[in-house]
Amino acid sequence: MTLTGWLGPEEWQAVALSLKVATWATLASLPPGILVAYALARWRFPGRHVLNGLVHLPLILPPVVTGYLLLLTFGRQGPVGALLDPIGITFAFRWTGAALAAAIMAFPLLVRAIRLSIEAVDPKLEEAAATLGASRLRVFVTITLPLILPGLLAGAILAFAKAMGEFGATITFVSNIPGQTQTLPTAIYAFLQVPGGEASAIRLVVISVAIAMLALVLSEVFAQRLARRLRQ
Amino acid sequence: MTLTGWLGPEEWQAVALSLKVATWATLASLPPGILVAYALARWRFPGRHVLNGLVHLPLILPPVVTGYLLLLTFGRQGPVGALLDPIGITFAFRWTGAALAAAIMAFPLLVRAIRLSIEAVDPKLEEAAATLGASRLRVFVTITLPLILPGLLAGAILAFAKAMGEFGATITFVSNIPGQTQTLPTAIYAFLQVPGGEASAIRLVVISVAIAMLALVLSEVFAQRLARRLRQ
Amino acid sequence: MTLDVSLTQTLGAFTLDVAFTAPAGVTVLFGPSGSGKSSVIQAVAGLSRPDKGHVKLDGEVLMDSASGRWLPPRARRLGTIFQDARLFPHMSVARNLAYGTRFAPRDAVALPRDRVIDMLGIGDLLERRPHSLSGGEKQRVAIGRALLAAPRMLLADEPLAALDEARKAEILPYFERLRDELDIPILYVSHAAAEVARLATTVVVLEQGRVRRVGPAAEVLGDPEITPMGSGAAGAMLEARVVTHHPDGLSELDADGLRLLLPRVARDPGATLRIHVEAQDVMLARRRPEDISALNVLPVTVRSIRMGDGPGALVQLDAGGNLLLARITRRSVAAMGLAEGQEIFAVLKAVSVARDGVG
Amino acid sequence: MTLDVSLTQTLGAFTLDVAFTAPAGVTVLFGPSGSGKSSVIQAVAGLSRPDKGHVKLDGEVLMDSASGRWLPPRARRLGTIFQDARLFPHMSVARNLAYGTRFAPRDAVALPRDRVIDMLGIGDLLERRPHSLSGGEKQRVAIGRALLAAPRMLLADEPLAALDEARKAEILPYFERLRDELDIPILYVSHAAAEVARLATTVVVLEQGRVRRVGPAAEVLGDPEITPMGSGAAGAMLEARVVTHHPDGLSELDADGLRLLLPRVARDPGATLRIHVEAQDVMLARRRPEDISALNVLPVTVRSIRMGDGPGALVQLDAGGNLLLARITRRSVAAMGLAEGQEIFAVLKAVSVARDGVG
Amino acid sequence: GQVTVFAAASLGEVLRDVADRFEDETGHEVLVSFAGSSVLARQIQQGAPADVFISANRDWMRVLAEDGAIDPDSRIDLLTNSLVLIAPGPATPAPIDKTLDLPARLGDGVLAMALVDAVPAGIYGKAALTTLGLWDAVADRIAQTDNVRAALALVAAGEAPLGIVYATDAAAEPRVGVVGTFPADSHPRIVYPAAAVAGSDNPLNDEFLSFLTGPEARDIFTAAGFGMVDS
Ligand SMILES: Nc1ncnc2c1ncn2[C@@H]1O[C@H](COP(=O)(O)OP(=O)(O)OP(=O)(O)O)[C@@H](O)[C@H]1O
Ligand SMILES: Nc1ncnc2c1ncn2[C@@H]1O[C@H](COP(=O)(O)OP(=O)(O)OP(=O)(O)O)[C@@H](O)[C@H]1O
Ligand code: MOO
Ligand SMILES: [Mg+2]
Ligand SMILES: [Mg+2]
Repeated sequence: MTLTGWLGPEEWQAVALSLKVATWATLASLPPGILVAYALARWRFPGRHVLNGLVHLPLILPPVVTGYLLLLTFGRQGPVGALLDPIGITFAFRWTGAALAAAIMAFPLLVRAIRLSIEAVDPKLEEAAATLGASRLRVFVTITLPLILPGLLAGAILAFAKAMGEFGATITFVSNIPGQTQTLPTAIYAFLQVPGGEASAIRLVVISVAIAMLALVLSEVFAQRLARRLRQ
Repeated sequence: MTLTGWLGPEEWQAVALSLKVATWATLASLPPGILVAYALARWRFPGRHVLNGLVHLPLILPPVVTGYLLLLTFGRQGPVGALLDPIGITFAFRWTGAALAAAIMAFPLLVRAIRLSIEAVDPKLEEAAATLGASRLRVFVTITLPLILPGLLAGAILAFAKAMGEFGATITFVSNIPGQTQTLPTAIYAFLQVPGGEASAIRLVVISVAIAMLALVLSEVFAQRLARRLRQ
Repeated sequence: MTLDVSLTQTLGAFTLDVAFTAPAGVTVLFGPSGSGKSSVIQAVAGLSRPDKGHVKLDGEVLMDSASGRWLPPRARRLGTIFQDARLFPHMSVARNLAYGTRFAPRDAVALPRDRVIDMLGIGDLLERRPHSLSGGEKQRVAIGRALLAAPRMLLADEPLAALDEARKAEILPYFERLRDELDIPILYVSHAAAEVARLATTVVVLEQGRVRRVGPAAEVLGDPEITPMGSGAAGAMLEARVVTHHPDGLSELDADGLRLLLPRVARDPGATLRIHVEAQDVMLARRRPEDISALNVLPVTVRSIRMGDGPGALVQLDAGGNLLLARITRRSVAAMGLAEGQEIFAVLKAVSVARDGVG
Repeated sequence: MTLDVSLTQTLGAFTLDVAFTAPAGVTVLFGPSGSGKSSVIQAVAGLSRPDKGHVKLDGEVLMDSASGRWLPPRARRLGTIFQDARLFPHMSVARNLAYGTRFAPRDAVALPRDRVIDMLGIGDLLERRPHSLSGGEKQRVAIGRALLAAPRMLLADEPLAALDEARKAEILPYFERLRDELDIPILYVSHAAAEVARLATTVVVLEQGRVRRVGPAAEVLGDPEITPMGSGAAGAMLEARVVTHHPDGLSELDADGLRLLLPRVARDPGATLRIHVEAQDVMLARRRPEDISALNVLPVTVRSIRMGDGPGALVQLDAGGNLLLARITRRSVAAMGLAEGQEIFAVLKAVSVARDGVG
Repeated sequence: GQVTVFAAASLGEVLRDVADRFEDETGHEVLVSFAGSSVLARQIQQGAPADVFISANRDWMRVLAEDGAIDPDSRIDLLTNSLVLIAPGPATPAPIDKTLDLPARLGDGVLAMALVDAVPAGIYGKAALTTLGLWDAVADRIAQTDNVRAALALVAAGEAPLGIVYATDAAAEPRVGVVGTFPADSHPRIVYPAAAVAGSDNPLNDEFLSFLTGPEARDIFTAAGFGMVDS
């Protein structure tokens, strides 16, 4: 039984879309995630606790609320949405919006993981690099970043897994349009709404679990290998 | 304007219940969380990757699916529920079930945080304790545990915050019985379902955010203080 | 109490294959970096599992690959002192000290807490936290912690290596007091010659995972064959008795009839102690030199002369039954016409010995 | 090139308040633990901000609290070598070495990479990772890394402290070569007397955050007033020229007319080097001793005698214009009837000097 | 052409069947996004790219009409539904009136409903129970779910001995039986209105809306247990 045979075209579409959404959500949230994690780990500034709280908001709020807030902000009528729409950037009801929702929901997990790795990097190595003439940015790119790779990877995979599973904020923000915004979790939800849809739902659950597990295991193995290489 | 005046009695009940549920969810998941984190951090055993995957499942699955699985397992007709019911332990439609759902949803976050702290404890200190005659358990209780307290605290607060916000799995598993299982997120959800309910929903969102933020900030401050005390 | 060790263990590319017996007193594992000293300690402590062999303490089997017996570290009751003190950072010094006490068997004869604290001079530190202690203070607390667990034996893996000279000088006497005042055997790892010379009752010389030589300290260290390894160690150890203290700050000692003047030693008259005389601090003279600043001129007999590969030579001397070593140049050997059996004089500056050789 | 330092900085309960000028050559910051040596290095490197003061390199202001000028570490171009080598664990040795090169200004005159690698003997390590290097190898790579960044000056904070004696002996010559072969001034922290004696051109003695003494190395180390601090350091430094190597493994040297015999030194005839003679290795004799093993007997004049608090005394000697120090007992001073201006003999064993005093 | 339909989750399978039929007949493509009516309504307020909205109650449609978010001319009341009391397995029918002894039938169990103040099926159910004077006796025994399907699932799994769901839901779940149907006058009329979204100038809207009321759609809807408003 081939995978394509087992899954209907719409389900197949949902798998592909979920992968795309989760991948982009993860990749796109890495740069801001690293920046925020770095700020929280290394800088002492007045709004530190507030920033930390903000980052954690999506964890605390019911996802539906996060979804509504996203809709109110990034919808066409929303302040940011209205700003971006004319220049061709639209999130609401697009797969990009699904990626945005997933990214925001996964953000606290990503930031936590990266922050911990940054805190584990010996600032003395960064000082050493500075005495050799490297600018702050160069120090970060050539020293800090490579040293936090294992943690970064772990955080990214965690974010990816979370993004694969995100439902509440996604369906609220970008709805559930097959082929456009219907991800695996929303597809599973749709099946659960339909009498007798359990079998299909279970099929999709198995697939999404398999993907996320694979990512998890691979990341563990890879992170361990990286860490071993760095062990001084 | 007093808090009691601002909130209706039912809303007030939801706040109290949410606090109870989140507190118990956090406290009760600490022992298994520590055990699993320790196993993942320190032991090499065949099912390690599987265990790690299982722990992460609630993160990957849409919460509704987790809720259904809980219902099928811990419901009165479920295999575990049927076993526990005669001995007076019931989860279905009880606040205990809400706590169980919240605990399971928060479990991956808790385990991750604790695991990282355990990995940061120098095994040499544990070896030193062993040479002084302490059994494995004593070593854990007297050395490892105190040393991971900052991470434990951080993980517990993260879990608490997540538990405060958990909605999908909770409502699916234990539904929403005012006073019994109506937590803040369900109350928020309910307000969002009716036209014009936004104002009430926002009130509750503010409260739940305030509680979680307070916990976060306190934990950060406290963890930093602990860490400073331990710094060798 | 005797520790009987026989171990085979493969560690990566390295193979440890040693067997030795550590009698009462201090047995020093001596050898260059990477020779397997720490690996032996780990195996004896139960922190690693040898592939083959046994560890027996006074006949009790701590581990034996043949019978499959293996006591976990906590059941061995070997007080272990590590290079990095490994104090528990979340406990005060007092709680660190108390840690092992509660795990000691009821019938174990523990040292009185006050005596240990007193002996180590850590009475003022009890309320402090490890991170606020200096390196030397940390090690003293670590020693106390190990002692108060009522160990049957002490293992110490380069307890002084991480300390600077001043701290080393501060700790070394405590180990000497352990050796001299307590009845607990000590297995002590070091690659510092001065430590070995001052502490060792028995020396086990390791090289590349194998035992190169075992024997009483005086014999091993005075053996010209073995000393080039740790050249600084070459020298003699004299057991000496304090005769009296002179008002000008010098102490007079007697080593089997040899009269020595040294800067004041911190012992009462009548006490015995050991003096490490480094070979390179010993000058030889064919005639008794006069009008010189050196206070100790000892009549000696040349026992053997070992020419080195370089410009040096090691001369073994008999000083009234004591063994002395002198490192001089081959040119001097020739110029002085030294030969076995010749009666000459060894000249020893009081201050040379003073540095770190008295314990 | 001259480094001009003036700093005031409060660090917790500790106050640093120092001012000194480091001329070309090696300036050693010398002083007991906690005297503020590392704090000075940190401030000069730009890794901490002093409350007040300035740091100027050859007139260029690196920082000045008065004008508010502050160059960040990366712009100072001071190659810094730390006690813990701080190699980048994720890079090979080659990439570690190359790290600073790309940040050096285009017009900076960098040392040729091959020469540095050669000088430090790290050619075989290039593909290795830091974690697989021994402590000594790590430090050599760290030195190379600092040099290849084309620094205008080197700062070294106890670069040898974490190493054992063998490793120390392995690295020290590299610093001597830096001093002798390169034109880069070095600010070097140490509290090990032997290092100071071998390396220092200028010595800055710190005590409790203040400068106790600054001056040319020979002067500071030969000053009986200052030496009790780091008693091992007491001694003299002689600049000597290699005259010839004898076939029996001895080298003949000439220090301003003094003829010395030492175990073979690794320099060609004609080369100059410095010899550290520790005060406690110098014996005094009123008459020229004969038939003794010591090869170096030097006619000297007593310049001053400083009685210690204990049994010791420090005698400053003039040896043909060179300064020598001898530590003997007060009893000997009395017995020999030493007095200023007296002509006597200093006796020096060749092997005493051999240990670590030649560089 | 393509038409995007935002439809209440409770229309689930049946609307998909209707859409399939529409696609077969016209060759156009229909994309259906199922979610709670409230979620969809808010999304339409925020400019969701929907062409047609089918709500599970009139309130949200009215809100959208007041906002000018739908085309008022296109608005129709499409379907009706009825409310049933269900129990696990094959149920023994009983009359649903004032005499119904709900507490006895519940035993120590709970009555599964959708959120009684928020979700349409729950609101209708609460109204019906109140009218029949049964509400007070069970008010604290009600397990409320976020949607009607979850209430159905509770009964199907045997976790709740009774539940109140739409007749259409009960018909589709073989593991539950219908105890009885609530009298139509015990609650406000259950109506599913449909309308074209304002600003959607999709020419297919009219065609699709009229197809919904056409004979083929009618057959599918009624087969699933829905009533047609115009009948
Ligand atoms: N777990 C291990 N895996 C691989 N090699 C090991 C392991 N443990 C020790 N070795 C190797 O065994 C050898 C002996 O190590 P050991 O630490 O016992 O030496 P040592 O005599 O204590 O040296 P040092 O004086 O440097 O402490 C070294 O070459 C070391 O690299
Ligand atoms: N950031 C700081 N906060 C508080 N005290 C400090 C700080 N940095 C240094 N000190 C104190 O300043 C004093 C000087 O420290 P410093 O490290 O400069 O000494 P040092 O001469 O390098 O000593 P060592 O030889 O032990 O390295 C010490 O008493 C130290 O405790
Ligand atoms: O279809 Mo609904 O909006 O769950 O009643
Ligand atoms: Mg070792
Ligand atoms: Mg320092």
